[in-house]
Amino acid sequence: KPNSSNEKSDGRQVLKLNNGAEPTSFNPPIGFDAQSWNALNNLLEGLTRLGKDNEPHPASAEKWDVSQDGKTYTFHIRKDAKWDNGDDLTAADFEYAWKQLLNPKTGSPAAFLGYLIEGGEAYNTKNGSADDVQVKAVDTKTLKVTLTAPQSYFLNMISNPAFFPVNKKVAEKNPKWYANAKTFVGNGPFKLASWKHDSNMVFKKSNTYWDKKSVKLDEVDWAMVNDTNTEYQMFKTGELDSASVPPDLADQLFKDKKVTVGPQAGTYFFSMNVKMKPFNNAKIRKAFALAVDNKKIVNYVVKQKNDPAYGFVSPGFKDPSGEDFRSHNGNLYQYDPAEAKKLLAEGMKEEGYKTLPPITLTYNTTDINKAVAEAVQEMYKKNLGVSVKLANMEWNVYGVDQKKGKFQFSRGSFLADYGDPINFLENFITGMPMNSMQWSNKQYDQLIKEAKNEKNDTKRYALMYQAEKLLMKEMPLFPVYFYNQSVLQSSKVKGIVRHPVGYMELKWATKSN
Amino acid sequence: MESPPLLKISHLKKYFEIERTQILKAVDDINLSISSGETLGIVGESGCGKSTLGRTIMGLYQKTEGSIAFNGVDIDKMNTSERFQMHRRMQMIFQDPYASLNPRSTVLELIAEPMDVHKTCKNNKERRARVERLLEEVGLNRGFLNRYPHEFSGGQRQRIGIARALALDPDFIIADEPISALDVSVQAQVVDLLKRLQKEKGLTMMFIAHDLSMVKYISSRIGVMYLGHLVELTTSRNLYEKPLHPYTQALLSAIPIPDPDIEEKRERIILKGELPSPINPPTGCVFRTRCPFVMAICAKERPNFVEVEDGHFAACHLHSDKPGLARPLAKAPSHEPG
Amino acid sequence: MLRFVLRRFLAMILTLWVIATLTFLLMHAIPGSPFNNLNGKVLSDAAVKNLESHYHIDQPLPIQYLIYLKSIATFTYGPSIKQPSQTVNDLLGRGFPVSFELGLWSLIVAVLSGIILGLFAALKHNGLIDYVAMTLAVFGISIPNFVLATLLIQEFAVNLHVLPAGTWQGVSYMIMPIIALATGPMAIIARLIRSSMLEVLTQDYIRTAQAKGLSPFIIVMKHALKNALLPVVTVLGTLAASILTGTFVIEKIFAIPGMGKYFVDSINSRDYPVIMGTTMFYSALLIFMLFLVDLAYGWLDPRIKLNKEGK
Amino acid sequence: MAGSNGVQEKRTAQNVPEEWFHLLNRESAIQQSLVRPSISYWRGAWIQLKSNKLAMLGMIFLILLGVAALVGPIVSPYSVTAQHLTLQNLAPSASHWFGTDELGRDVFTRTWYGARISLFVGVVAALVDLLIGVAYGGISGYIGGKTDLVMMRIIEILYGLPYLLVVILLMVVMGPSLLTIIIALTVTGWTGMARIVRGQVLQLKNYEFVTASKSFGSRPWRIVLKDLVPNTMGPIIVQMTLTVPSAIFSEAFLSFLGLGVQAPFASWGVMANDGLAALLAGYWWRLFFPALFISLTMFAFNILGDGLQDALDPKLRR
Amino acid sequence: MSRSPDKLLEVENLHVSFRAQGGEVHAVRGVAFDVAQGETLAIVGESGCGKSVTSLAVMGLIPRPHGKIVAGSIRFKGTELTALSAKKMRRIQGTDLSMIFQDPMTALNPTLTIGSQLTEGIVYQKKISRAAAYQRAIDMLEMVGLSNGAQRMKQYPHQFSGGMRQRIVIAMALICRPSLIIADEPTTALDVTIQAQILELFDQIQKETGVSMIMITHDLGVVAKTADRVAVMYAGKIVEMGSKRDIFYHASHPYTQALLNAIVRLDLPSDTLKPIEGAPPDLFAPPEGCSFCERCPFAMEVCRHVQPPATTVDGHHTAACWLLDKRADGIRQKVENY
Ligand SMILES: Nc1ncnc2c1ncn2[C@@H]1O[C@H](COP(=O)(O)OP(=O)(O)OP(=O)(O)O)[C@@H](O)[C@H]1O
Ligand SMILES: Nc1ncnc2c1ncn2[C@@H]1O[C@H](COP(=O)(O)OP(=O)(O)OP(=O)(O)O)[C@@H](O)[C@H]1O
Ligand SMILES: [Mg+2]
Ligand SMILES: [Mg+2]
Repeated sequence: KPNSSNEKSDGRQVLKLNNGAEPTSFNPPIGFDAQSWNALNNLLEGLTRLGKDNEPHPASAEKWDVSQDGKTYTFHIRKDAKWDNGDDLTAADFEYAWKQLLNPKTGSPAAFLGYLIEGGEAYNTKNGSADDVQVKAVDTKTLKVTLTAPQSYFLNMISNPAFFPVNKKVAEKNPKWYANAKTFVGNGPFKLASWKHDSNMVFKKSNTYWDKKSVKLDEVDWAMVNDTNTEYQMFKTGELDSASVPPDLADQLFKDKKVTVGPQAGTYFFSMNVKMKPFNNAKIRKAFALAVDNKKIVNYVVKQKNDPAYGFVSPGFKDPSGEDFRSHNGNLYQYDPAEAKKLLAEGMKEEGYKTLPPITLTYNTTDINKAVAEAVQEMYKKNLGVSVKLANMEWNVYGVDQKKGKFQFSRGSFLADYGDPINFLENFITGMPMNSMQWSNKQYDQLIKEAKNEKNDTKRYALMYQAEKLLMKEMPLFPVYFYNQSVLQSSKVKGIVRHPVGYMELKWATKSN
Repeated sequence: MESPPLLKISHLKKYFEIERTQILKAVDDINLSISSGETLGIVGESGCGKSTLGRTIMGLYQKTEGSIAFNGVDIDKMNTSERFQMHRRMQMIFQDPYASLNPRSTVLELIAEPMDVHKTCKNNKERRARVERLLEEVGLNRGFLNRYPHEFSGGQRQRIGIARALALDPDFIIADEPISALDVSVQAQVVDLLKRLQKEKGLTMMFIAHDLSMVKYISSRIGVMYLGHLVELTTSRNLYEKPLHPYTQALLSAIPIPDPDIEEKRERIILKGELPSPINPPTGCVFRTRCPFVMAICAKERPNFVEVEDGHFAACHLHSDKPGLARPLAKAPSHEPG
Repeated sequence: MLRFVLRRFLAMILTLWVIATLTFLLMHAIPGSPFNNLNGKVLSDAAVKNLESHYHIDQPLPIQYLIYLKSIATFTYGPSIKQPSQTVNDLLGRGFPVSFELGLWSLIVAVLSGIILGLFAALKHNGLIDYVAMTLAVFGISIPNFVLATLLIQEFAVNLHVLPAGTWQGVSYMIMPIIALATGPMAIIARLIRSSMLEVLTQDYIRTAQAKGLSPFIIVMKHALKNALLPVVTVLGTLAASILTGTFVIEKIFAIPGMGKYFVDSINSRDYPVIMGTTMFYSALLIFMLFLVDLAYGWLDPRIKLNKEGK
Repeated sequence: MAGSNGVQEKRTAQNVPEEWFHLLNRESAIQQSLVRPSISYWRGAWIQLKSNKLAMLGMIFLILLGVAALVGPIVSPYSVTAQHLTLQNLAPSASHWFGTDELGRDVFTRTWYGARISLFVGVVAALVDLLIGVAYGGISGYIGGKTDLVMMRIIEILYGLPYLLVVILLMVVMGPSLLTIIIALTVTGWTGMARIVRGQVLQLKNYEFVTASKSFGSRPWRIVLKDLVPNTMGPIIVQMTLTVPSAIFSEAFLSFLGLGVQAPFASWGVMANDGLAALLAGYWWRLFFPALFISLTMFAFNILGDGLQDALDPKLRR
Repeated sequence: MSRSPDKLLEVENLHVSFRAQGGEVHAVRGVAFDVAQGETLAIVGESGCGKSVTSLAVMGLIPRPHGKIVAGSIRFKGTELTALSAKKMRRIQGTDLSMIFQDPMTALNPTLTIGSQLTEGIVYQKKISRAAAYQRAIDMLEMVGLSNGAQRMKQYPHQFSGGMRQRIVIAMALICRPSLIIADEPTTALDVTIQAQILELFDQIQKETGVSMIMITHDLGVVAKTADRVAVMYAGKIVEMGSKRDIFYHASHPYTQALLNAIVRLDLPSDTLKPIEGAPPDLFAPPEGCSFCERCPFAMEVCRHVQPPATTVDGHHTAACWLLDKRADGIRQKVENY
């Protein structure tokens, strides 16, 4: 019999969710991915926590002081903040955790986030020591951090699970404390009650959490179903309260208004290698960008109610004036087949081509990527009269080759780690791993550098606006659409917050029986 | 008899391992030579190792010990092409005709197989004509060419086997009970054929059979085997006229006569005693457990295979080379009505 | 016999060594690294370097090879790179029992139903039952298990609500995975049994058995089946090895915490220790199964003697 | 005692004319027995196969399928790749017999195009099975002993190696092409056949007719080909017919890794893969048609295979 | 034909044919005979004349789907076997009716020990315990001359010699104490001493239990020793039937006469073999008239056109030959002088 027996009518609120797969690790510096974040964000709590507005709010830290130069932060940890084994949450726990994050021996993939901290990069690249990292527990409840540059998004960043505390006492006694439910110690709204690896996890409401009043759910049951069809089918049978939307069903489900759409900070794009013919020519690049009808792709191919993208930074980032980054910078290009054709002809003339060199569009294999690539291919044929070859690849090979800049024309995607446009834009300075188009523009590099050192947010935003415009003028890449989080959710469930940076908040969730 | 032996085997042994500790001595120390053009009949009790002997000579069983020389050349020392040539000159008629025929081949293909292996036919027509002739020679209908082994009677299958063995005009045939499933008239036809080949082409044969009258008719010499050993070897006339070994005597007396009146009146030697097994053969003389003339020495010592008279060999203490032991040929003491 | 076993055991170790070496070479010959593309995030070179040194994969290949051989010899493959809090032994230790349970049931179902289907088809050669059984078998062959699995869930979980759609919590959760997993092998076995049964049933010794007045059941089970089983036993060797170690798609579709997914995931994420662990585990099982198959040959047909050189 | 008044007897003993009672001279008594043309094992099998209606049906179907795969995409009014994003996922109708897919392409046309790849892959894989697998297994089983030990260990190694790694390497080294697919399918594809044949040969080589063949001095290859292989034709045929679908689905898997046919073209396997999710959305035709043709092809191969087995075994011929 | 109570088996007008490439083989064409309680009927005849097929028909074991009983009736203890359900037939097979198959190698399952093959029949049919059956099987092996029974029970058929396998098949047929044994060339692979022992065993069992036997054999000596009555078959028909003495001393059919002539006798000197000229007819298209006609030295016009009816020679001695017709009296005179 299906799992519906779990729904006891004893009034307990039990939420049934799917984590997709086994979490990578519950050690905060290691579990740097969506599979770990959803759980970690509800089992642990950092100094700040993203609120319903996706902005950082005081959490373990009651309040903080920022120095004049904007570089030094002093956090005051709540008196009543406790670990779920009863231990007091101390500043030392944070210091310990953050140094763990930066310790090269930990091998944390998230360590680069900590480079913002003075001494962090040096320590992580083995050019400095742990003691030089400017994170200090001033007393049991006070933590002082010094940054390399005044960055207001620091508060946003430390809400990321990579900056969550670790119970130093426990961790020093048992270095593998995070591997099992029995030994795991958290400080978040939920407590890890059981964890059958690869199979399921159970979270119970924590009674040591400082804000336990706000927590309504009694229990969260996590399945680990990796197949979208099955996930959907389990949602239909009531074995899950929420599920992702299988692409082929999207049409129907959206029509039936069954889908909740939330924003996600990320962009789906195509990169054109400026070191390879014919994309060394900006006009040809532009032609290829203008010939693709993003709207059509969004409406007929992806069908997840995404927004078509005509700029690189996704919506959801407010500048100091309260205006959204995206709406401020607006659409930086348009679908215009006629113009595209014209540009192509001009570009070809400039390069002296009679016919274009062969073009291959490479993508890593997923259903959506394939469909989008096929659609794009057809648009080029129709709009430009150009035959583009498609090639797909196993994704790791793809990743290596893309990073090495081996592709002429390839699919790319970016998902933000923290909520600031700089996270998007810094990827395309010279030599960044994401910069697979081999694009190098001194002006752009300069703009980003300045933005990163700018204390004044208004000025900072101005620099970033300028940078994005430059990027879209040069067009080493063209965006197709912005990601979103469209999910199916049972009507009994309310109050789940899905942050655009990719993790889920269950603190305020409720489920009616 | 003076012609050089076509086949010479000495001290040939073939043991089978039954379980890890048990050894079955199917052929135990046999010495033989067959000269060109001669037919050596081999008779003996069922299970005494006749087929094993034949198959070991053919190289179908790995011999345990001893040597086999064909045409003066030791088989072990032959190279691949010599061996291949030897297979052309030496053929075997298998005791089990049905099992020795590939169930998926037509009679044409079966009989032509040796010719195909040795590429003796220039074209299909010649091949087919030859097969048809062979069929006719063994008394089978030409129309059988397209039929498969399972569509034949036992005797017909046996004749297919014979035809196949003759396909290459071999010099030497080991015929393992080649005519047991044939009726007397067909037997006569086949034996006539073999005799003719012997006369015309100098065919040499080792003829294993139970039908002593046919063996006598076709063989120049006959060997009698018992439990892995050769116990008597002489010309066929000698064997029937004055058999030396008690087993041979018993054998001869047991032949049924195709005449009801004679058969009812006949007296024969009935062998008594426990049947020995080749897994645990009796000590000394292997026949002693059933021998009517058993003596004390028989249990102790294995009799040597000696030439009792000119060209008449026997392994029996009654005719031992040891002086004082030999006794004149005795008549079997216990005669019983059949 | 003892010599045979000993010889095979030595060959087994040698084979495993060759597999290990080739896998090692393959693993490092293909592009990609465990950190090249962590869950969609492109890491900086510095980060990758740290990670590589943490997992000792920045050493020169020969040294890595020695470390690798040592870990194989001592059965300590270390932690997974993808799931650093788990060692490979942890992963296999919890995945294998699940896969084994599911696989074993599937095998049992497949073998039993395959044999029955094949037997009936052969006994009623070119009759209605033959056609029905073979139609079933052909469907079993031509419908891939993941399609079947999805259809089963749709029908029995979503539409009829009689079985749970996924996860692994008890007997009712096993029914659909077993069916999905067993159907293909069942069809294969049925086809093989039918084919060799047809041949065996024409043999003379079947006639002898009939002459004894034995019931068709005994004749088929005792006389015919044993002779017809050889090809089935042959395919069972590899089939068992792969089914008992889990099937990626089925585990994915039914959300079963078996070890099958590690075979694919480890390679996709270039999780070297897991690749090595799964490969060695699977190979050892496979080699053992094939050894059992060779032993079974001797039992099925006493004339087969593997340790004897033919000529 | 019963009179032998057999069924064929037309005359009774009584109405025989008196004048027939005279002795014949020998010559006139002997009638020439009729001679039939020689029909070899293979010709006999073919004659038998031709008379098997079901098997012929399978064969004709396969031939038609091959023809349809060649001309289908050409005669269809739609192109294989042309998209009509507004006409996506249309149910089968008079204008689109098999409906359209998620990009509004005509499934009918794509099905026939897919047939080319899938049939090609299936047939080639089966042939490789037959050629390499049978030869390898035959030799290994027949020679036995150390040779067998080594040859079987090689198979174990091929089985034991992670196939995915091999395929990825192949893709990196060779890039996507039909040849790469074939190589990827053949790297391990034949091993199943080799093991089955070896098993059968191990059993058959002890049979007396093999011994008989040896006694003529037949060379091993001849014994394998003439005596052993024909007698294990049943399992060989079954294994071959099993190879076809597994090759078709493997191709889909390979194309997922970037090895198979490249989009926008698709094989049956790829279409079936894509169609599975579509099925849940109610677009059944996207799974149904490729799956139907895969199944029909399998049926055709299997009934042909069964007919072949009957034809190749003289004892089963009718 | 009226049913007489003492007739154990009555076969009438039996026709069996096989489908084969290119047509039908009419293997048995109107055979009729009967066997009384305790009697031994020997069937002799040309190889391929349908002896085995006849006995398979009686056993209900004509191989399907090629072969079928076209016409005729087989009554065993008054029960019509051709109309019997498979289930009822099984109750008779192996308990009341058992058969010794001609080809002992293929008749034994190569993958089962002979112990299991020997015992399974009685365990299944007679519901006796496995241990008892085992003991009985060992005794049986001992009786057919296979020593070391316990050891031998664990061995597989290929580990036995041809004659040993034949004896195992004999033991298998005798073990359930049937009331009719069909022995298809039971002693072809046996040497004469063992053969004598086996025949003795048959005799003894026959005396003890009153079992009837159909003995198919080519060895006319065996016929002379064991048979009460003899049926001579040729090309699918019984051409002559009578008591042992009728056949041996008053053979009336030219084929029978020729057959007896072809015997080589050890006790009489003979230098030439006398096979029958020619080959038997192709049973694909059996001749319209007498099937021996082509090879018969006394063939008449009538023989080519009409099949001869069975004619009583005297008493129970019948033969199917036109020479016995009163219209051929004159010719018969001539022939007898010839
Ligand atoms: N399955 C079959 N298909 C076609 N013809 C067959 C089949 N079985 C037997 N025959 C033919 O039937 C005839 C009678 O065969 P049968 O085995 O009864 O002969 P037989 O009298 O026992 O001869 P033998 O003494 O040689 O065993 C033969 O000519 C044979 O060729
Ligand atoms: N492959 C084998 N394995 C074990 N023992 C065997 C094998 N082949 C034969 N034997 C044994 O060897 C002995 C001799 O067998 P062989 O076949 O040579 O006898 P034979 O003289 O031909 O008897 P027959 O006249 O009965 O055919 C028998 O005891 C038999 O059991
Ligand atoms: Mg023998
Ligand atoms: Mg016969």
